[in-house]
Amino acid sequence: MTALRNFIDGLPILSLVTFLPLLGAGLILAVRGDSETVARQARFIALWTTLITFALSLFIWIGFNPTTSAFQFEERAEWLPQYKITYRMGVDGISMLFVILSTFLMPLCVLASWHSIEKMVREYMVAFLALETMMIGMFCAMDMVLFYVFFEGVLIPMFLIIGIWGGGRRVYSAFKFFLFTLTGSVLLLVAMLAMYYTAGTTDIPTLMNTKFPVPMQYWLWLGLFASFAVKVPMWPVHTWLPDAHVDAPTAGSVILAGVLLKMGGYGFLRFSLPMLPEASVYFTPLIYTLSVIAIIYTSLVALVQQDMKKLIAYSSVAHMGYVTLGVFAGNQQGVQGAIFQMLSHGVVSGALFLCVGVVYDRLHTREIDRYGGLADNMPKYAFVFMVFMLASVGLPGTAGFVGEFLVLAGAFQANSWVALLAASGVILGATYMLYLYRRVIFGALTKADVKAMLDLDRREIAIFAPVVAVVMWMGLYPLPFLDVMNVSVTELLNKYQAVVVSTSTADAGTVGGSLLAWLR
Amino acid sequence: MIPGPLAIGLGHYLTVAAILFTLGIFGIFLNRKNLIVIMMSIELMLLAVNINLVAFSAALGDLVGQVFTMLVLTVAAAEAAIGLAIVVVFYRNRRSIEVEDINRMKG
Amino acid sequence: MTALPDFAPALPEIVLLIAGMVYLLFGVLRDEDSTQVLSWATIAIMAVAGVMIYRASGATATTFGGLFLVNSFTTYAKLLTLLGAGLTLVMVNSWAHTAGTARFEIPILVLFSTVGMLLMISANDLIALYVGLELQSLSLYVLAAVHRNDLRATEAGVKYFVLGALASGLLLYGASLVYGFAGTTTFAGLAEATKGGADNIGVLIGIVFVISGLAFKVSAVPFHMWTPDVYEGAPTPITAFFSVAPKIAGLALFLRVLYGPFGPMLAQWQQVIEAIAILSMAWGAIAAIAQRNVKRLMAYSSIGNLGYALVGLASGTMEGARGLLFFMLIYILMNVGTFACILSMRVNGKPVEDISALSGLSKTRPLTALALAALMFSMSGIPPLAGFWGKFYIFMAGVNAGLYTLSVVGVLSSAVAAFYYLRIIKVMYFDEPAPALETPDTSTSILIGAASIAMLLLFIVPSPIANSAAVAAKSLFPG
Amino acid sequence: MLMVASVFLPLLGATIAGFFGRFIGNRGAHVVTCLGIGLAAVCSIPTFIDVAIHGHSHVVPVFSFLVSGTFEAAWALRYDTLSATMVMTVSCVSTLIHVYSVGYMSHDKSQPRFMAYLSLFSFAMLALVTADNLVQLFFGWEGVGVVSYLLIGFWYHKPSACAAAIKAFVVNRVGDFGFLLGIFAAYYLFDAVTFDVIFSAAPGKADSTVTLFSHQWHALTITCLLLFVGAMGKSAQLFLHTWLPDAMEGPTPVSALIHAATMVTAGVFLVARMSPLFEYAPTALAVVTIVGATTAFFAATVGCVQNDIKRIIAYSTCSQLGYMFVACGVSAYQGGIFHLMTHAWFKALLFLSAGSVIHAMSDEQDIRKMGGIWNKIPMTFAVMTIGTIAITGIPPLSGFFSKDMIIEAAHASETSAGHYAYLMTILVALLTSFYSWRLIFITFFGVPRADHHTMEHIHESPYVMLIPLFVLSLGAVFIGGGFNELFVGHGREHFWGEAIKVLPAHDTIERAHNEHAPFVIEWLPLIVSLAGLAVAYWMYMARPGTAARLANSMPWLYRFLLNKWYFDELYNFLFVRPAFKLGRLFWKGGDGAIIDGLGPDGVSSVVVRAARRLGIVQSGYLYHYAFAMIIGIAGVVTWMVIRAGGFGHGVTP
Amino acid sequence: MIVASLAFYLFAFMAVIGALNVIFQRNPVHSVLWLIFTFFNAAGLFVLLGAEFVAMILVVVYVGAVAVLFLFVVMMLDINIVVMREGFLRYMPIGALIGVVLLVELALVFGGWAISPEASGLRTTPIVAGVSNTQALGAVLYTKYAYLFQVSGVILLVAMIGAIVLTHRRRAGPRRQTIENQVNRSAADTLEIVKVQTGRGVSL
Repeated sequence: MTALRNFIDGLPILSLVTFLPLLGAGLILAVRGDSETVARQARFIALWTTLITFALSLFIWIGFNPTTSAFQFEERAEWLPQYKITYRMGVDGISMLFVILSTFLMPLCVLASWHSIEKMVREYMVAFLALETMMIGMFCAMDMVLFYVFFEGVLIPMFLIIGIWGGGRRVYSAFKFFLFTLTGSVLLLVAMLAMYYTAGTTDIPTLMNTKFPVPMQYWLWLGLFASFAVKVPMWPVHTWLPDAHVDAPTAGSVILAGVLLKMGGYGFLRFSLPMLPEASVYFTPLIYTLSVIAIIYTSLVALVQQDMKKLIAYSSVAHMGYVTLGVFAGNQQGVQGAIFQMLSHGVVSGALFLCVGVVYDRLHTREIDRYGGLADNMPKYAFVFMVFMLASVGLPGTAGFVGEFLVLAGAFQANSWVALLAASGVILGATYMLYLYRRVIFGALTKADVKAMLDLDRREIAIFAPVVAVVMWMGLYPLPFLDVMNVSVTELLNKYQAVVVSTSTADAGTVGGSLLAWLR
Repeated sequence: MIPGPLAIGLGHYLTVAAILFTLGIFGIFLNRKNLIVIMMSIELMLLAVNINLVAFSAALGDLVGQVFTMLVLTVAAAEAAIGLAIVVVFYRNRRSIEVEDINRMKG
Repeated sequence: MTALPDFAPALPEIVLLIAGMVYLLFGVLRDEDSTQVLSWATIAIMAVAGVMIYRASGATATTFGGLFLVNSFTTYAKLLTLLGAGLTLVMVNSWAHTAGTARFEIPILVLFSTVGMLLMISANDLIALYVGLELQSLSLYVLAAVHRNDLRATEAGVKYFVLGALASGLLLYGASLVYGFAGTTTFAGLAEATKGGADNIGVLIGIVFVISGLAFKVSAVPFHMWTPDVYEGAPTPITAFFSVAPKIAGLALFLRVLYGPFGPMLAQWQQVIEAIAILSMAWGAIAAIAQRNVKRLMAYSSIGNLGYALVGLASGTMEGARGLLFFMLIYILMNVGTFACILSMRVNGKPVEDISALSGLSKTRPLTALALAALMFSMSGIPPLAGFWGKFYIFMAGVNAGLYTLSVVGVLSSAVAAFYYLRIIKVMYFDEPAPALETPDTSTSILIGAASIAMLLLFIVPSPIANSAAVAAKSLFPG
Repeated sequence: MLMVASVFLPLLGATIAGFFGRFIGNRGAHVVTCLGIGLAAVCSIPTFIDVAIHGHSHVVPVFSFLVSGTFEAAWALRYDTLSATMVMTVSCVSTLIHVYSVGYMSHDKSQPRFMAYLSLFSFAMLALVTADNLVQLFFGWEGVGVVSYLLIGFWYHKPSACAAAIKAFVVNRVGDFGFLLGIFAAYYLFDAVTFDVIFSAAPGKADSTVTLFSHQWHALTITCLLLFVGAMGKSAQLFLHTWLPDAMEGPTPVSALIHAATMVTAGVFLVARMSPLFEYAPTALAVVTIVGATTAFFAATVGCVQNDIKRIIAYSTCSQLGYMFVACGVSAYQGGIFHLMTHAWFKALLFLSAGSVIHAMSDEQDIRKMGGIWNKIPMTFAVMTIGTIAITGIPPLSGFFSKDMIIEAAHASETSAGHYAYLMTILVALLTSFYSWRLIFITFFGVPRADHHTMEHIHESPYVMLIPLFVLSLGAVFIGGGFNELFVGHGREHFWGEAIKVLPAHDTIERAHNEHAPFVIEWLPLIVSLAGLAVAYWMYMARPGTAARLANSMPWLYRFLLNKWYFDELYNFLFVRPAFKLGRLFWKGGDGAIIDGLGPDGVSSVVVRAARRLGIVQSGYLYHYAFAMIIGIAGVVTWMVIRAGGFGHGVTP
Repeated sequence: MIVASLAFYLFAFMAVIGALNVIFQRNPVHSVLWLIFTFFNAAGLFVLLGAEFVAMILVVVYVGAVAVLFLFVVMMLDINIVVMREGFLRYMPIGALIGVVLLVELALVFGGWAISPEASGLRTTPIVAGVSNTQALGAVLYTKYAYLFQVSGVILLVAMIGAIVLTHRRRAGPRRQTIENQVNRSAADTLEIVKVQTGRGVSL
């Protein structure tokens, strides 16, 4: 183990994992031949690249030392010395698992696009690999500017993926996605610049130890919030998500739900909480309110959806409501639950989109009413879908439970009303998911075209098998995941709690005074 | 300072210049007739500037103002030449130099 | 009586001027078919001048009785101007090749106007400023109308000329007030006179008029109205030239004037610049959305971009100047690349300007589409492309100077502006193919490719440029 | 080892049958699952003897599960008398039902799936009862919930089955919602979710208060109440009972196993398990009592007028669960568990024999279309009658002992809730007897009302179904008498050990044993039970048609009861339809019109309009352009002038 | 003094009258003439200010060259005399308002006119008493300000190029004398000798 650890330490493994996909993209661009050859080569190169990246990223996990909250596998290079902006990479317990999540989902996405993408395959794969680089880089970045670069850079490939290979109102959705998130993140940029000028650096660990003046914190916090809330997405800036999901190709939806949404929650954890603790305390009631609304409101909306993807998209909003709730609950269970919820939601909702993709590939519609009775002719599919549906519902024993449970446990300690209202999402979540499942899988198999649908083939089983395994693993034995983040979260919260205590004793007039303070 | 030429007071000169300048501006944006008058308005503006410069030159007892004036005159002549050339080519294309006809491009 | 002045600092300009006259003779003798030769020759001489300027960099010197100044800042700004002018001349050449109507005077006029810009940048006196400006402007008026048989071109010429003359009138009037109330026209003297700050309303009003005149040159709102019409009317390479070189010169002059002689009155003019910047950013972002003509679109785009540059100016700090200078380099490259793409928009031998002509370009000409997409993303300031650094530097300066409102308006309008840049990408990538565009000639292709690759490279390695911008900015603040 | 085996063997069986059903075939699936659960049952008996009789209670750790800060929950099997009893009951009944299912489902085309579900369910239930902490309990809790969902919806072609399945899951989730909050409250209070820690800390918290939901509560009361909401959901108590009758859409063995013998009793188990907490929360106990008594009454009234054979039994289950809660509410937890166990046997028996009847009647469930078949299926008739005797509490069958104990305990309880409960339980005993016998009379006697074709096909069930019935009837007959002394007799304290805690002041069983009530009071349950039998006989055997006349004389009451007190309609009106309506409103109105309308779409249309407006400003006219410039400069100059405060300031004249 | 004042008011008044007429005359030819009138009066003001040389230049360059150029173009383009359009009146009030505001503000500035105290020290080319205006200008223009002088020369060059580029047309119609051609002309190129037979004529 030590030898391995030393070996890994010797490698710039984070950069390797980050930029390997880009290398793959380069290879794909170098392929020559007729379009058929190029497409085939592109698929295989992309698959191998993502698989190797995943394998490499596992070394990060293996070599990761969970007993320290410090950043590990650090790399540093000069970038803009006169601005003290460096290329600095590193992972801690909070970010490491997101890297794994990203690398885990990518091969599945490539596989899921194997046949369903027919035009411009080369470009598609390149876009996906570029996307992977951006995502991994974002989670590894230890410099705020570097973070922002990756954070924003994601928009380009995603915009193209939705716009070129999407369906329906793809143009509208691509624009909505792009402009919504861009508007948020430019405000983040301003806040970051202001932080830079106050702290004199863009180094994240240094910024975490910087005390920003409290009145300034409020503005900075709002700037960060504008961006992260859109990314999460929180109510009421969530409306881009259903559209983007519906019109994106399957793999696009998977990544969107699986990783991109996590950027917001990660941002809150990485920036808002540790860097702006007073403001975070001050705005906690706002977050609570929005999260609770997100959970209840979007669950109800999900209930009446006719489009499978849209339903799952709305459910994502509700699930991410738990994440924001957990993050701002500001205690160990809440934050760990939030991280876990992000991971599990990444896997589960990604898998649900894959499930939709399976039937979409066969029948080319996502309208729920066009299906029914799939349990008869697609039992394997029904089983797989069932697992993910239950995980999404938060059934104990599946990945979905642990996060939701911990978040609610954390939230309950922070504010029982919030926990009460949020827990009602447990009921609503079950309702809309079961309702969906019933309409698609159950019922009588009457429609001729639905009857003709074939069960999962080997490629699809290869996609789903690992996801099912992971979902069960995370549900039954979540400890490895919780262990990884434990120390980092504790460290984060130690500082934060000190502020919480001092603020609550000082009885500062919080936003809660006007919003939710009475709900204690 | 040289008191002689400024017996009237600098303010008077400047005011005259300001009036001419304003009239020049007026001529540009109130004119609906033809381009040539607009160009003449520009000449009026430059004249106002020149009055300003010379008056200041006298008031300050500094020759720079007058040097400046001469350069302005030179440049103004060049400008007039080019302006008129442009007007002529426009006229050749459009057979008109009415200001209201110059709106092929907008939006 | 007096010794000859030191010509060395102005040698590049002198070389350019002499070359211009020689070329003129050559052109007159060889007539129409000399356009291409002259274009290349002009590019060559500009390159020579650039090398001369670069080799003399670092030195600070004044000559011609203090009317002419050279320092790191002028070096940087001049190199940028020459770069912009040179690159657009490549387009002129390619255009002349295909259009067949080009005249040999065009490169020469470009050359003279470039010299005017260089003189503006080096001007160290209001009068020198004025003559440099006029040398530049007069050439530009002619260039705008150079397609003299084309109604749109001549209309562009008329509009540009009349409004330009009005703007020089305003500038002159302001210069006269400044002269009268401060007692001098030299920058050094003015700096001395304004040191006290705000107590001279006459100077202040003068400054306002001067700012208006300069704002016209860089097409800042509300002095921008000529821009879309002139961009649309003028021949494409000329528009490209308009969109880069004069902007740099104008901004450089802005920096020189406002940070130098009027530097002490920062508190007074800052708000004016802020207002102009906000209006420019917002107007540029919003008005462009309704455009269908790609050249008009680029006009509004440049209005918006100049608004960002003015944020750097408004900050009144060294960071601001640094950001502005860095931003402008990126801006030149983006604009040159984009205009090269526009120049290559030809169907059946005729140039097309409607955005819809780009439909499905990703399928018909994938490389061009890729390059243009990169440029557009860069324009919207999305990393990992250099346009991001441009905006980053600008807004960093803005935030540093406490101009939060300005920065927020700026970033929000950049989000709005992203819409129309994205629309071009959308047309290229999401729409069904329109009739294929003709293959651009080699030099245009190289321009397109180089510009887009530069966007990526400059993103990865921004340091050298940032360093030289920093050095240049530093020399604006002596002591 | 035996303990672990008895929990995990069913899981193994389920996994094999579920994933490899196609390879091992129906027969293989039967064998594997029956073997799994059978072995578990076999293992459970020595365990019971070891743990309960010999008092060797302990905890078997499996592996750690959740650790987050002070929140720790491990996978561990807790073996004390309570869980050993439950494990034994569950695995034995489950085994019988497995065997029965082999016969009952023999015509179904997805038998491996069914058997896998059954075994999976058994595993979940066993995991529930052996839980060592609240989280694990919740795991089992939800596990049985989801398998119940799967089994109710087993015939997924039937829309009604699907609807019932969803309803069951969702209503259970409402209970879980409370349960979850209860877990959080417990954690909030005790900083732990492990039973040992909680129980040992409970007395110390007896007087503490806690502020939750903007209200100051007695800490243990609120915790217990929240937990009880969960119990209400799972055990189909009033307000959360609506799913249980609908759950009869599932195959009959499912109803027997899940909706009679095991899962629905989980709520009772929970309250008993949490007795160390409930004991310190008298208010909560009162609530439990009242809810239990009311449910018992409600379900019994409804049961009297139903016509679906399984629904009648379902309402009867609901009603009996009410009894168990009454027992727990009056601190006679042992009585509750005792009734739970006897009930498991005789209710499973009733359901399975009902299944046998349905089987015989070609899947007919309406008792109005039966009648006169007792001699055609005598075995079934016999065992069903045994079950009925047991449930109506006629000695010496099991029901008598356990039910009587509960009624006595309620009587002995000196709280007003206890009095209410006593009243109710007596009344319900009458009703129970009435509707149970009504069922027997209508189903088996009188003139045959089924069509000719059905009548011809009536046949006795195969032995694979009958043998479990016999075994169950043995249980129904003997279990009550056999375990009476052990469970609620004088040695009960030793027997239960730490598993159930009763404060001396609350010990109603003790009081019931000691008090010498008048003869009438002591035998009242039996009297009303016999009265019920008599009334039923009179109405359906002696004077057929009386029932119809009665119904006609009080139509509103009849309809009220027939429609189950209109709960479903009320919920539809209050929750279901508003939820869909709100959803649509939020979607089209909130997201579509307001958020998108004012947000992205609104902004973009404003921007586009602004762009057009600016396009108009850009008129192409020179003088407009010049005018703009002049306005600009005039504005700036004016601004400067105003800012400088006019001209007097700063200008030296 | 009185004379000077009177002269100032006369010139100033006339200049303004002239300017007004430049703008408001319908006939552009009249406008040009009024412009010339204004220039003359401005030259008068210059003389009052002691800038004789500039005054002369104004008359010579402007009246002599620029104004005549204007006149020339106006005549050449043969522009109709048009009626004033209603737009003029429509925009008059707001335009006048802006103009007046600007004017008043400028005038106010001059009312409180003051040269900054440092001004006299900052002068670069003070007027030396006893040297004539022309001489003084000449002394600095070609030395100190030679740079500006040169640049303005370039500007004029550009103006020339520009005017030619824009307006110069090589027509097919006019016949030019090309001496080369005349000199190189040979009889063989142009002359064909045809023998004419009597009575039959020539076919051309």
